[in-house]
Amino acid sequence: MAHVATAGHAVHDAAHHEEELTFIRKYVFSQDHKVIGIQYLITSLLFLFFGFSLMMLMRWQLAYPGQPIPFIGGLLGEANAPGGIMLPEFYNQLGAMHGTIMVFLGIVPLAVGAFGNYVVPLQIGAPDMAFPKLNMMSYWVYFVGGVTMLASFFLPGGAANSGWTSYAPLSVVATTGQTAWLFAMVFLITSSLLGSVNFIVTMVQLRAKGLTFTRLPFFVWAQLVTAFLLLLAFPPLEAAGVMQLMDRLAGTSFFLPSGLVVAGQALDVSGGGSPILWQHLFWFLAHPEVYVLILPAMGIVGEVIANNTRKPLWGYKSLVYASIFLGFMSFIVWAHHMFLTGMGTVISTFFQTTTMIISIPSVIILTAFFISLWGASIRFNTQMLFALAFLPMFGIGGLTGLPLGLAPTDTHLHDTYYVIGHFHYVVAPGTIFALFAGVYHWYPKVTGRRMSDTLGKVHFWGSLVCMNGIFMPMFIQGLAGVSRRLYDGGQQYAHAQGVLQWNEFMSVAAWSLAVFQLPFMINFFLSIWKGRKVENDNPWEATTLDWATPTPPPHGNFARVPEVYRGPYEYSVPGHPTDFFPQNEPEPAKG
Amino acid sequence: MQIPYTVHPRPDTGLFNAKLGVWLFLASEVMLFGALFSSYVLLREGALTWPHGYEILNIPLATLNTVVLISSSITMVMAWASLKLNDFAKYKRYIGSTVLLGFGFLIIKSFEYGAKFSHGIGPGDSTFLAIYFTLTGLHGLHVIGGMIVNGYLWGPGSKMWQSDPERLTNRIEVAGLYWHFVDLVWIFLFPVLYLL
Amino acid sequence: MFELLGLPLDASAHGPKLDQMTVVVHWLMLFLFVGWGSFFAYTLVRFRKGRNPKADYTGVKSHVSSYLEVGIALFEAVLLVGFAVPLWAERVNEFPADADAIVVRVVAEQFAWNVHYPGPDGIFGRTDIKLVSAENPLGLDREDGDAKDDIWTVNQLNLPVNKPVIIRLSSKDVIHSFGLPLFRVKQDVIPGEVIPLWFTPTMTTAQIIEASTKTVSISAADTSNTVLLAMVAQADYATTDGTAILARGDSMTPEAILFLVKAGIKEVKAVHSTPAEIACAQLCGLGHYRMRGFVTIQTEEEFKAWLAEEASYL
Amino acid sequence: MSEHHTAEDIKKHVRVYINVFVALMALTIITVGISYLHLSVVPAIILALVVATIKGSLVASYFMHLISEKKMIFAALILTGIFFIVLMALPVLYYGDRFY
Ligand code: HEA
Ligand code: HEA
Ligand code: CUA
Ligand SMILES: [Cu+2]
Repeated sequence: MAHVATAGHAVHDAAHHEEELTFIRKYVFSQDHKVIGIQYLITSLLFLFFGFSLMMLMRWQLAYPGQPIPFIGGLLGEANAPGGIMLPEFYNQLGAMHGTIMVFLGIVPLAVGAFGNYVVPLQIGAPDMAFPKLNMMSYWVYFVGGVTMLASFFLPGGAANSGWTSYAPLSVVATTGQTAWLFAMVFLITSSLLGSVNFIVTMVQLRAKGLTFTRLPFFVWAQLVTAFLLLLAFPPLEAAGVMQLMDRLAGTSFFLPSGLVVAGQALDVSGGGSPILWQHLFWFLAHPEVYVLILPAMGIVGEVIANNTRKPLWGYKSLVYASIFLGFMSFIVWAHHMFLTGMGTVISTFFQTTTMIISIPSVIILTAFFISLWGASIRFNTQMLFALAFLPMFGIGGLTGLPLGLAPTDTHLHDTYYVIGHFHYVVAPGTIFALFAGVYHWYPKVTGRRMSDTLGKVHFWGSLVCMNGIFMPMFIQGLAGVSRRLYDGGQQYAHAQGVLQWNEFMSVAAWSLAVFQLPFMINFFLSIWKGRKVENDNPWEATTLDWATPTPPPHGNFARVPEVYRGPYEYSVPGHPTDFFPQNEPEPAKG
Repeated sequence: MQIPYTVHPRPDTGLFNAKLGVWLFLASEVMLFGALFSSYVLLREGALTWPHGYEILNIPLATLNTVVLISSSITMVMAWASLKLNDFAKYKRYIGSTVLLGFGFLIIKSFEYGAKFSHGIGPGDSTFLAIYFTLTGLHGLHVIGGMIVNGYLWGPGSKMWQSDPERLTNRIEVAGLYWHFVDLVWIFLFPVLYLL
Repeated sequence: MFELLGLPLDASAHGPKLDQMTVVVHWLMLFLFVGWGSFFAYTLVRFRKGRNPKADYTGVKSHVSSYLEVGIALFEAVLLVGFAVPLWAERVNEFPADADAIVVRVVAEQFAWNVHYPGPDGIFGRTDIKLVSAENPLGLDREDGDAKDDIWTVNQLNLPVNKPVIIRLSSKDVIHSFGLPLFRVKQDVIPGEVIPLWFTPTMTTAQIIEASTKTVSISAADTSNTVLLAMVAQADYATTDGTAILARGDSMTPEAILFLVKAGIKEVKAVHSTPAEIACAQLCGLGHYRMRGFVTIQTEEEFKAWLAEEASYL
Repeated sequence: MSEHHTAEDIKKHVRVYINVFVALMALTIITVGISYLHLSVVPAIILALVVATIKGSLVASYFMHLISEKKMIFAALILTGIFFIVLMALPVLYYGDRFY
C-alpha cells in the first residue's frame, strides 16, 4: 500500500471521510487534530475563566476580610460561606483549586493541547498527529480529570484544600476532596503522557520533505522540548500521587512520620514515612512544569514577532539550543523550592548554582527576541502587542526569580507574596499574554475570519494595566514579609500593617481585569460569524507551513503534499519580490 | 492524505511511528518505576528497622513467578519471530501462551496476596509492606494491561494477518517491547523486594 | 535601595548581611531591566512600520549580546560565591555551642507555637506523645527529673538581647514554617524531624517599639481602620481642658479615635501593639492565617526575672 | 529491526533468544541462591543488583532488540537514563546533606 498519498488522492480521501462521519464522530469523538485542538481550546479557556472566578472570590476576602460577599455570597452554601461570609476552609479550597486549575487544567491544555495540537501538524506539513486515536483519548482523559476536579467541590468537606502543592502530612489528613484531587491528577497526568508521546512522534516522524530539524519553526521546537519535559517529569508525580492515595485509602504511611498527634489525637498509622519525599517528588515534576508553562508561550511569541517584524528571528540557533538547555536544566533545579526544609551547604550550593545557570538560557531567549526588533518594520496589531508585552512582563517575573533562587535571600522571601508576584508575572501577564497573542494570530486560520483589532486593543491595554495593578504590589507586600495563603490577607500581623492598603487596590485591579476580558469574549465569539473574512489563506503574509493550507484546513490539512526549501523565517529576503518567502515556495528558476 | 510511516520506517530515522511511540512511553515508565524505587531506597535508609523480604514473603512462589514471566517473554518474542517466518499457526500458539503465562503470573500473585490478607497483613502495617504492595500492585496492573493487548492481538486483532500482515508484525513487535519491559521491571522488583 | 524595598526593621545580628545581599540582587535586577527596557523602548519607536517601512534582513551583526550574557553569568557567579554560599554556610554550619547560647524548643501544632525552656538545669525534660493533652500540649513528663523545672508557654517567645539563641523546631502534626520577619529567619518545621535554627537578636522589644513608632494621621472615618485599631499610643493625649484620652501604651479604640478627633488632634504617635511576631509561613490548615506568636526581646536581667516569674508558677 | 530480514536471519535470532532464555533462568537461580547465603546488607545488595542488571540488559538487548536499535531511540533512552540517575540520587540529596 502507498504510505505517501498523492495529492489528488488526498483531496479525494478527505472529502470522502468528511461525508461519512456522523456529528458525534466529527465534533465529539473526533480524531482530527484540529477538532481536538479546538475542543482543548474551548475547554481550557473555560477552565481558565473558572480559575479566575475562584480568584476573584478570594480577592474579595483579601480586600474586605470577614465581610459578606455581595451578590453571590448567598449562593456559595452554608458550609462554605454562612451568611455570605467566606470561611477559612473555603478560602483554602479556593486557593488550592485556583492553582491546580490554572496550571493543570488551564494553561497547559491551552498551550500544549490546543495550540500544540492545532498548529504543530500544520507547521510541519503533516496530515494529522501520528496517533489520532490516542490524541482523542488524551482529550477525553483530560476532560474526565477536569470534571473530577470540579465535582470535588460537591464532596463533603469540599474540594482539596492543601494548596496546589498538596504537601503531606496536611494533605493526607485532609478532607475527601484531596482523594478526588489525586484521582483527577492521575487522569491529567495520563492525558499528558499520552499527548507527549504523540507530539514527539509526530514531530520526529511526520515532518514534511525538506523540513529538517534546523528548519523547524521555533514554536515546534518549543513544543518538542515541552513534550519531553511532560514525558519524563510527570511520572514521578504520578508515582507520588499513587503513594498519597495509598496513604489516604490503604492506611500506609509513605509520607507520615511516626508519632504524629493531629488535633490532640495520636494518629494510628505505622509511621516511618517522610514528608520531604513528597516535596521532592512533587517539585521534580513541578519545576519542569513551570517551563512547560513558559516554553510554548515563548514559541508563540517567537512566531508572532518574526511575522510582525517582517524579518528573521535573530539567532535562531541560539534560541533552539537555549530551549533545549533550558529543558535539560529544568530537571536539576527543583529543590530551590525547598531551601528551607533543612538543606545543608553542599546541596543548597548545588541547587543555587543550577538555578542561576538556568536563568541564562532565558536571558538568551529574551535577548534574541529583543535583538530581532532591531532593523524591523514593526506592525503593531493586537497579537504583536501581546507578544511584545510578554517580554518585559516575563522579564519582571524572571528577574524576581533571582533573589528567590539564592538561599539566603530566599529566607526572607520564601512563602511570601513576593513568590506569588514572581510567578504570576511569568504565568499571567507572561504566558497568558502569549496565549492571547496566539489566539489572535491563528484565529483567521481556524475560522477564516479575523478578530476585531479595535476590541483587541481595548482588551490588550486594559489587561496590561490591570495585570500590573494586581501583581506589582505583591512584591511590596512580600518584601515587607507578608506570608502567602493567608485567609485574612495578613491583617493581624504587625509587619503587614504598612502594606495592607494594597489588598483592596489589587482586588479592584483583579475585578477590572475581568471587565477587560469582556471585549475578548465578545470578540472571540462574535467574530466567528461577524469577523472580517480573510482575503486569502495567508492573511498575515507569513512564511511557515501552517499558512500554506486551505482556510480552514480540511481533514488531512494540505491540498498538496508540501515540500520545504528553506528556514522558517525568510522575511524581507533581499531580491525577493515580496517581503516574505514561504518555506514551501520553490526557488524561482534562475534567469 | 494518510499518516505516513505507520508501517514502513521513515528513511532518515529508520523507525515506524509506533515503535518510537512505545519506546517513549517506556521511557516515561522508567521514570514512574524509578520514582518508586527511589522512594523505596529513601524510606529504607530512614527506617529504624527494615525486615528482610525473605522473612515475610514467599520466595519459592516469587521465584516460580519469575520463571513464568521470563517464559512469557520468550514466547512473546517467538510469536514475533513466527510472524516473520510467515507461520501464523505458530504465532497463535505463542501469543496464546504468552497470555496464559501472564494469567499464571497473576494467579500465583493472588495466592501470595491472599496469604497475606488472610493473616491480616496489609499495606498499612509497615513501610516495607506499603512499598511491597504498591510496587507489586502497580506491576500487576501493568501485567493486566499487557494481557489485554496481547489477548486482543491473539483474538480479533490477529485478523489483520489477512489484510495487512506487515502491520500486524509491527504491532506484535511493539506489544512485545512493552511486555518485555514489564518483565524487566519484575527482574528488578524480585531481588529488591524479596531477597534483600 | 533599602528603604525603597520596604524591608521591615532588622533586629538581628546576621540580618544586615542578608539585607545587603537582597539589595545587591535588586540593583542587578534593576540594571538589567532598565538596560533591556531602554533598548526595547527605543526599538519600538525607531522601527515601527511608519518610520521604517522596509525591514532589514540581517539585522544586528555584532556580538555585544554574547558579552552581555557572559557578564550576567559572571555577576551571578559572584553573587553565588561571594554572598550566597558563605551566608548560607554561616546560617546552617556555624551554630554557636549550646553553652554559649540560649537553647529553646519550639513545637508547632495546628495552630500554635509551644515554646519549651529547659529551666535552671539546662536540660529539656522527657516528653511523650501519650501525655499530650490540652493542659499539657508538649506532653511533658513532670515525673521525669529533668522536666520538673521546665517552663513552657504558648505563642510567646521570650529571649534575651545580644545573646545567640538556638531554637530546636519540631512539629506535632503537619508542616509549618517558623518565620520571624524582623529577625530575618525562617525555617520549615517538618514533623518527624528536629531542625535547629539560630540567630542573635540585637534590639529589645522596647527598642523595636521605639524604632517602629510612627506618626499617623487620624480622622473620624478611621473608627473601623483595622491598621489603626491594632496600635497602641506612644504618647499621652488629652483634650484641651486636660482630660486624658489616651495614655502611652493604651490601645487605640474607636471611641478613643472619636475623642481625639473631637479634641482636634489630627496626628498621633502610635505603634503596633506587638511589633515582633512569629508568622507561620507554610499552609498548615484552616487556621494557618492566625497561627501567630509573639516575640519579646528583653535585657538579660528582664529575661532572668521573667524566667523566675514563670518558674514560680510551677 | 523490522525490515529486511531473511528467514535465515530470523532463525539465527531464535537461537539467540533461546540462549538468552537459558541464561536468564540460570541467573534467576543464582540470585535466589545468593539470597540463601544471607550475606550482610552491602554485598547482598551489590550482588543482587549486578545480577539483576545483567538480566535486565539481556532482556533489553535481545528481546527488545536494543542492541541493533536506531540512533533516535538511543538518544531518548540516554536522556531518560540521565534523569533516572537524578531521580535515584534523591536519597543522597536527602540524607547526604542535612545540616542538623
Ligand atoms: C512559568 C513559570 C515560571 C518560570 C518561567 C519561572 C522562572 C524562574 N523561577 Fe520560578 N516559580 C514559578 C513559576 C516560574 N518560575 C512558580 C509557579 C513558583 C511557586 C510555586 C509555589 O510555591 O506555589 C515559583 C517559585 C520559584 C522559587 C521558589 C521560591 C520560594 O518558594 O521560596 C524559585 C527559587 O529559586 C524560583 C526561581 C526561578 C528562576 C531563577 C527562574 C528563571 O528561569 C528566570 C529566568 C529569567 C530571567 C532572569 C529574566 C531574563 C530577562 C531579562 C533580563 C530581560 C528583562 C526584560 C525587559 C527589561 C523588557 N521560582
Ligand atoms: C498558570 C497559573 C496561574 C495563573 C494564570 C494565575 C492567574 C491569577 N492568579 Fe494565581 N495562583 C497560581 C497560579 C496561577 N494564577 C498558583 C499555582 C497559586 C498558588 C496556589 C496555592 O497557594 O497553592 C496562585 C495563587 C494566587 C494568589 C495567592 C493566594 C494566596 O496565597 O492566598 C493570588 C492572589 O491574588 C492569585 C491571583 C491571581 C490572579 C488575579 C490571576 C489573574 O491573572 C487571572 C487572569 C485570568 C484571566 C485573564 C483569564 C482569561 C480567560 C478568559 C477571559 C476566558 C475567556 C473564555 C472564553 C473565550 C471561552 N493567585
Ligand atoms: Cu502553621 Cu501555617
Ligand atoms: Cu522552580
